[in-house]
Amino acid sequence: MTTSVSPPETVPEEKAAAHRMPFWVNQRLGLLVLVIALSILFGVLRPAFLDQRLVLFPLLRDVATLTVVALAQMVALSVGHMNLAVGRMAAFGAMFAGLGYDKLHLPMQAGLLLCLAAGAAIGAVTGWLIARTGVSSFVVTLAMDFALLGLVSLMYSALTEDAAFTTRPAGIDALRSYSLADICAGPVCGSPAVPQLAQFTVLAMLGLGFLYGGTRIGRELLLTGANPAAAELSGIPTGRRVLLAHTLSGLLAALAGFMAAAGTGTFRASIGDDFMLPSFLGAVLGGTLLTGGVVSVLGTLLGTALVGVIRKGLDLLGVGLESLNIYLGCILLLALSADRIRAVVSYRKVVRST
Amino acid sequence: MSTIRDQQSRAAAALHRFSRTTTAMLLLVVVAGAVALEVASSGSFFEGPSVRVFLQYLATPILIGLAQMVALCVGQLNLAVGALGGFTACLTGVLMADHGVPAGVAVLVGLLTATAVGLVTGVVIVTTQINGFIVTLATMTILLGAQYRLVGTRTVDGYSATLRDLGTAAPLDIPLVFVTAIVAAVLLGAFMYRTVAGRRLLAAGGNPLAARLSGISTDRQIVAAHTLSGLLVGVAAVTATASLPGVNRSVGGDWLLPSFAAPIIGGVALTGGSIAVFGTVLAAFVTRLIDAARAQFSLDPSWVNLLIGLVVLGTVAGGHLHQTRLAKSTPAPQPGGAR
Amino acid sequence: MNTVLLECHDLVKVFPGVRALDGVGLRLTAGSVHALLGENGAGKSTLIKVLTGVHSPDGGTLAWCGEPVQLRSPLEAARTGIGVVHQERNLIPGFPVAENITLQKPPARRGLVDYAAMTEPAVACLAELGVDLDPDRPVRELSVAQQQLVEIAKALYTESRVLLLDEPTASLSPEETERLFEVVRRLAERGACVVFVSHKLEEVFALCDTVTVLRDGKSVLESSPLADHSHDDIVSLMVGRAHAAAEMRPRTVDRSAAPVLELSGLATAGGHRDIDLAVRPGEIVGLYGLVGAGRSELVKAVLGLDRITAGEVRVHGRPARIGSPRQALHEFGIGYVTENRKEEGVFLEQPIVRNITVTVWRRLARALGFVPPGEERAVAQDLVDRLGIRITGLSQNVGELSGGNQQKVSLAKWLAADTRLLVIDEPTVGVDVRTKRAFHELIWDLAHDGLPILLISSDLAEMVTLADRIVVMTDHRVRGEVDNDRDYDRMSGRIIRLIHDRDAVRS
Amino acid sequence: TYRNAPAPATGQASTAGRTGDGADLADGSGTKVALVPGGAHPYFQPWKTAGAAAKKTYGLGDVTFDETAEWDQQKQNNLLSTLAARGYNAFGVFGVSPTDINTTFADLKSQGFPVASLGSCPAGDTDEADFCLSTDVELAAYKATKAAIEAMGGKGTLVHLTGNNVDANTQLRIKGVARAVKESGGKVKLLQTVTDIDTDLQTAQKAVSDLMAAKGGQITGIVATAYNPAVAAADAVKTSGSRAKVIAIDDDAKILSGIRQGTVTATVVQNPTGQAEIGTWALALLQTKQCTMRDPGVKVDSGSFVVTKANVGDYDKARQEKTKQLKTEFADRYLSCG
Ligand SMILES: Nc1ncnc2c1ncn2[C@@H]1O[C@H](COP(=O)(O)OP(=O)(O)OP(=O)(O)O)[C@@H](O)[C@H]1O
Ligand SMILES: Nc1ncnc2c1ncn2[C@@H]1O[C@H](COP(=O)(O)OP(=O)(O)OP(=O)(O)O)[C@@H](O)[C@H]1O
Ligand SMILES: [Mg+2]
Ligand SMILES: [Mg+2]
Repeated sequence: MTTSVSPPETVPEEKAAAHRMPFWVNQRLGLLVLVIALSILFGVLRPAFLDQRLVLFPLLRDVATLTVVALAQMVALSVGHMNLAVGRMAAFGAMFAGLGYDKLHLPMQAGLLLCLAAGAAIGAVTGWLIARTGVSSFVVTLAMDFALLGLVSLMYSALTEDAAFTTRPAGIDALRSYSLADICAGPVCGSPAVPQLAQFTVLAMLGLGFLYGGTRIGRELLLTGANPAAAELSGIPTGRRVLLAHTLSGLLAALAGFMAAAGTGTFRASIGDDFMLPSFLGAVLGGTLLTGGVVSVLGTLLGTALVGVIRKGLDLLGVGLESLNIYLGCILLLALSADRIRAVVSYRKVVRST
Repeated sequence: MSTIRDQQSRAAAALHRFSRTTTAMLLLVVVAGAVALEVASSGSFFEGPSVRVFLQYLATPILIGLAQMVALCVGQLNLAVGALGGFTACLTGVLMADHGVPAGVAVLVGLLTATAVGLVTGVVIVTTQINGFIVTLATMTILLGAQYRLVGTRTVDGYSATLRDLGTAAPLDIPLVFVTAIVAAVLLGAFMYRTVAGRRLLAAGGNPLAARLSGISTDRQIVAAHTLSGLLVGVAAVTATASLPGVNRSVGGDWLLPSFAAPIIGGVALTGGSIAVFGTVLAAFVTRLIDAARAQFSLDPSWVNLLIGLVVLGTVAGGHLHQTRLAKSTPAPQPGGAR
Repeated sequence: MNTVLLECHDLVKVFPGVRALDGVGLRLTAGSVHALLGENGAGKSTLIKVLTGVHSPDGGTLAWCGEPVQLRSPLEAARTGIGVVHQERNLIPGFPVAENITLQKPPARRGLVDYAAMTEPAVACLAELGVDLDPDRPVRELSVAQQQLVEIAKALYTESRVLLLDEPTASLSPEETERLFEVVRRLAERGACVVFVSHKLEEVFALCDTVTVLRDGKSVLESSPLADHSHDDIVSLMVGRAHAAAEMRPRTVDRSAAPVLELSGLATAGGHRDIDLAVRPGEIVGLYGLVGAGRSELVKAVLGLDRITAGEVRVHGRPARIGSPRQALHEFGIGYVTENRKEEGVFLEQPIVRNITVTVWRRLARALGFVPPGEERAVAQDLVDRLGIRITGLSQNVGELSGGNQQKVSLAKWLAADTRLLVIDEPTVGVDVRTKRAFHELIWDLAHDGLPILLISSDLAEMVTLADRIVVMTDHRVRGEVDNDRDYDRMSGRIIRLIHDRDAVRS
Repeated sequence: TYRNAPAPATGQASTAGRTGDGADLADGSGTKVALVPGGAHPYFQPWKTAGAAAKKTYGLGDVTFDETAEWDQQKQNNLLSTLAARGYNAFGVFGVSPTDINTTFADLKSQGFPVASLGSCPAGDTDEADFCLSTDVELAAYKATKAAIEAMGGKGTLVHLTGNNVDANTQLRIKGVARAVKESGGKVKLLQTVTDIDTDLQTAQKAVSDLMAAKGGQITGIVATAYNPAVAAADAVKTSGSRAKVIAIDDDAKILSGIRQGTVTATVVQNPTGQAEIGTWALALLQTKQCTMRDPGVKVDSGSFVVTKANVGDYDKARQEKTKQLKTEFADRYLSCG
């Protein structure tokens, strides 16, 4: 899509951009500006947009979940792979949590751990297959998607009456509906707009940020994605990195599944049905390359938030279904074009100042 | 003196090479699957009506697979395949049913609209330099909205009986829609392998920079690929309109994944530069065989999904073992095959 | 004879953070072979890209046969009559050789590609270079040097009046190089102008008649007759100061020491037979051969990238089964600098710092695998300084570097690593004189400190400078071995004889 | 094309409005009712007109119909809170996920909004909404199967086509069909339940055609309890020349025309108009605090009717009757006003 002569579409790392180009060339900043500008626009058009409890809280809860989904995809993309089974891995993980609560009466944390373990395990199997066979991740994860789709439905049909685990462990309702306002340090309480569910997102982002920003493994993941042949020849165990990426992807998908289940109420088979497109959208909007080697944790959050804000704004404006999607697509394109122009202009500016 | 031997050995080498391609494997799967179904259905699978039904529903997966393949071959993705198809089908249907446009004109308008949408998508990608993934995702969203706006929740069915008849006609039990798809595949294959324009598309996909340096405008190729992709989606939509009991907003809803699955299983790389027309067609056959098996054995869809998944995963793992054994007699794979 | 074909004045091209061209003038006259010289990153490739419409200049003027022109795209440049071989190979991997050669103007009738008509001119162009390649073979199956030859054939096919060759000989051996020179001379006689970029000054003096020297994006010498300048003149013009080669420390090899790497009776799936080879501590063993002799493939087989069908590999005396380059590195301490830097050597879309430190993260890592960015950058900066890599910052993407600087990055990675045996494949492809010297010193010093080195190079001069012994390969077999006495002419004679004696025997 | 005529419905509503004592809405101008279906579907279309009519009849502040939930529980939850932020203060909701919707209802209730579960009841025994006014899904499927068996002459082989397998409502439908088949005492065999083919028309058509090609000879009856399969089945039976009887669901124009043409033997229609009309009215009464639920969480059947060629012209009368009756029931039995 880009050739070497056009300005680079993504900047590999915040530091990288800062070093060579001024901070305002940064793509992430562009996204942040877009998110804020659109929020202000909607806030002006509909002051209710800034209603913390009724608008921002659910918005952020949604963004929190979808960000984790997009992070799961981002991890797979970092090694140049895809995970088409994100949604189903989420369902798979959530199923184990539900099973744990329903049949084993586990406490919430134990169920969560079970869920994560299941997700990581299924991710590991996927990664192992891809690494060992060298078959395109697209094909393997697609097959995995089908297998899990069948397996999850069969398990729910066999184990439950209503195709859902309805037992809710203590504490999960708090996760769903509590916000920072319920956490007080003395007289100072947090904002009612920030859901407690977001703690998982923050944790995931911090973990991945550290992994990709600070550690050897993270760098090796990126190089594996950037050029697998060169990575192998540089002594990077590419097979193991691929395995790790898919394991992490499965784990994050399962976490997202848990969050979605906690957010809506029960653990059911349809969790994750609509995860695939948002997972790519959030990651790619955020600056993660589909071809691997470049990721952005913060960008993933911003990309997801951008879509969430546009949708929420349109909902608030009362746009009906006959126009909603048309506006959604157009606004997205316009917003990105605007950002693109900003990027090109700032690039020119840098060139001129050289 | 050595020419005949040469030719023989060359043919043998070519055969040997072919026997290890994806296409050969798919061919094997298709034949084996068909035979298995024939046995299971105690001989009715190859009977006229069965064959007709089997082929009737192959048209769409083949056409959308080809449409996606064209986008993939220049290194692009087309996420709007389903939405564009659904929109075009609804547009054609509404034009005929609600506005009394003659079938021929409506079909033409449908094809042109799909092509134009493809063209616009390509132009937007090239001019804004926004990732094609995101642009087609946006067009997908817009088209879904437009489709709903056109038909709402109703099913439009009051349209041309001639078109309907053509859609279900099957001389010699070969449905016309299937013939259409095959003709499209053949034409596309000829275009890609034989024409300068087709080779340009492939060159731009294989190495965009090299193509550019050789005077091939990659931008133009991207636009061309999306336009062609749009046209093929248009054909798919028209055949769908002709063979469906009516069109509603659900049409095209299930096209996205199959459109990727066919070419990729058929051997097309996501990175661009490769095509596999025959492979794509065969992959569509394979998926269709699964449908047929599902009906034949009264399988619960959950079991079908589970089995498909496990079989593919098993084949992948088994194929790996086979390859390691093969490797003992041939050069090793290049590093980085894990991509 | 002396018509000016292409002329430019005050060309400026700016990339973020660097003025790649900063006032360059050039005059190309018909019938001449024009040398374009400069250190790595001086702006030669950028100039060529501006002249062929790849980059649009940010300033300056261009004239074709006296008329001002604007070249907006490679296509326009080609139509104007400018042909080019870029420094980086740019072929369509899946297309056959013939189609790649004719890509710019494929023979076609009514929009249909005429494959039959494609083969003949392609084979003719290849034959002119003395290359015998199957025109139907996909180029992805060719070796680096063969691809380079296809690139040149591709440029010949366009029959341009100005032909720009950006380091065409970088990965060619003297034999192919001489063939290319004949072609170039023929073209010049026919009234074309050939621009020749190379870091091998001997070649330049053997071939060219006018010269332009770039330094830091400025032309410090413009279209001047080459005969007016001496070798040292040119070097100091390029470097910007007098250039004195330091003497290398004397080095002796203990021939009695046990070999670190020993191959005996090795045969591979790729076609090698009866390969015997030993590398001792502190020894530099050269592996020489013509293009396609199978040197790179041999090393790859030893490192587990191809199957060994017979014979034995011993590392430190013990039989070793190496499954992958990674295993080779981590278990046996063998580092491998690949010849194919674009595909296997560097990560183009990644920052320089990562490209260099990839092999040392393990060493730098602290608790939880944390790599302290400061130390990481320090390691990288140290190598950048030592090798004189021209960059705007450590976070710059390697893809934005000049070819020679990319090569330096690819080597730097292995210099940073702790290896017990280093295999170096074509280390100085595209590296300028000064840095080549630095490379040589580095390699020499490594060997001096006891590191065994297996050096593959098509640059005979380099072989003679560095190697202690030179093993000659043709056709996937070892033809013999020559002890290096550091006399270029004598060595070259003996090596060529080794290669051709066998040829004579065979035919 | 057929429409659930809004005009007579409103007429009825206003007359019926006077029946129950104290159940006349005093002032609904402060009440803003949101009717939220699970997503876009023909079944919900009458809600739009019925809601608009109710707004006029009762002089409500506003009644909106918002189908942007796209069959995703999380999106629907979001939509509901957005609607609350936009000032809507009473909600009639078709829950996307019957097992999750109670949570959503509880959330809304905790913010003081009256909530009605319309068109579908939460799975399980509890209902956190004020009331549930819905077709008894299992009963409707049972009725449809009964109609099919009758059309088949009491014996033969039956196929059930339906939607998403892992959905509580689908499970209920499967149960309903099974019950009716069981009651035939072995004379009717349920050959297969084909699930997950409601995603789109082509999938449904393909599945049905494949089924007809493989087993067409045996099948004598088809019960479709989802929209796309119903449309596809009617068409497939016609083109394949099978003698199977098709029983469909709902009264979308396409299906009604099938009944008139004879490709569809019967359809089981539900009462979405009644749901929206009564639901809105009751919600308004609750919102204005004029009434309370006597028995919070009560489940009320909004009725289902078998329509065949014989009564295709006037089945709506029966339905309006039922709506009227529902209103009295609410006023007399479920609401406590005054
Ligand atoms: N696309 C690009 N983006 C940014 N900087 C670039 C780009 N291309 C070249 N440069 C910079 O321009 C300068 C000149 O590079 P150029 O490739 O012309 O050097 P060169 O003379 O060909 O060197 P070499 O002998 O190593 O090939 C270098 O500093 C390089 O980093
Ligand atoms: N990936 C490949 N597939 C098929 N054949 C290959 C491949 N790589 C190399 N070859 C062939 O193997 C032969 C030896 O190549 P190799 O790279 O080892 O040569 P070399 O001696 O290193 O010379 P040079 O690298 O200078 O061409 C060449 O004839 C080449 O065509
Ligand atoms: Mg250069
Ligand atoms: Mg080599």
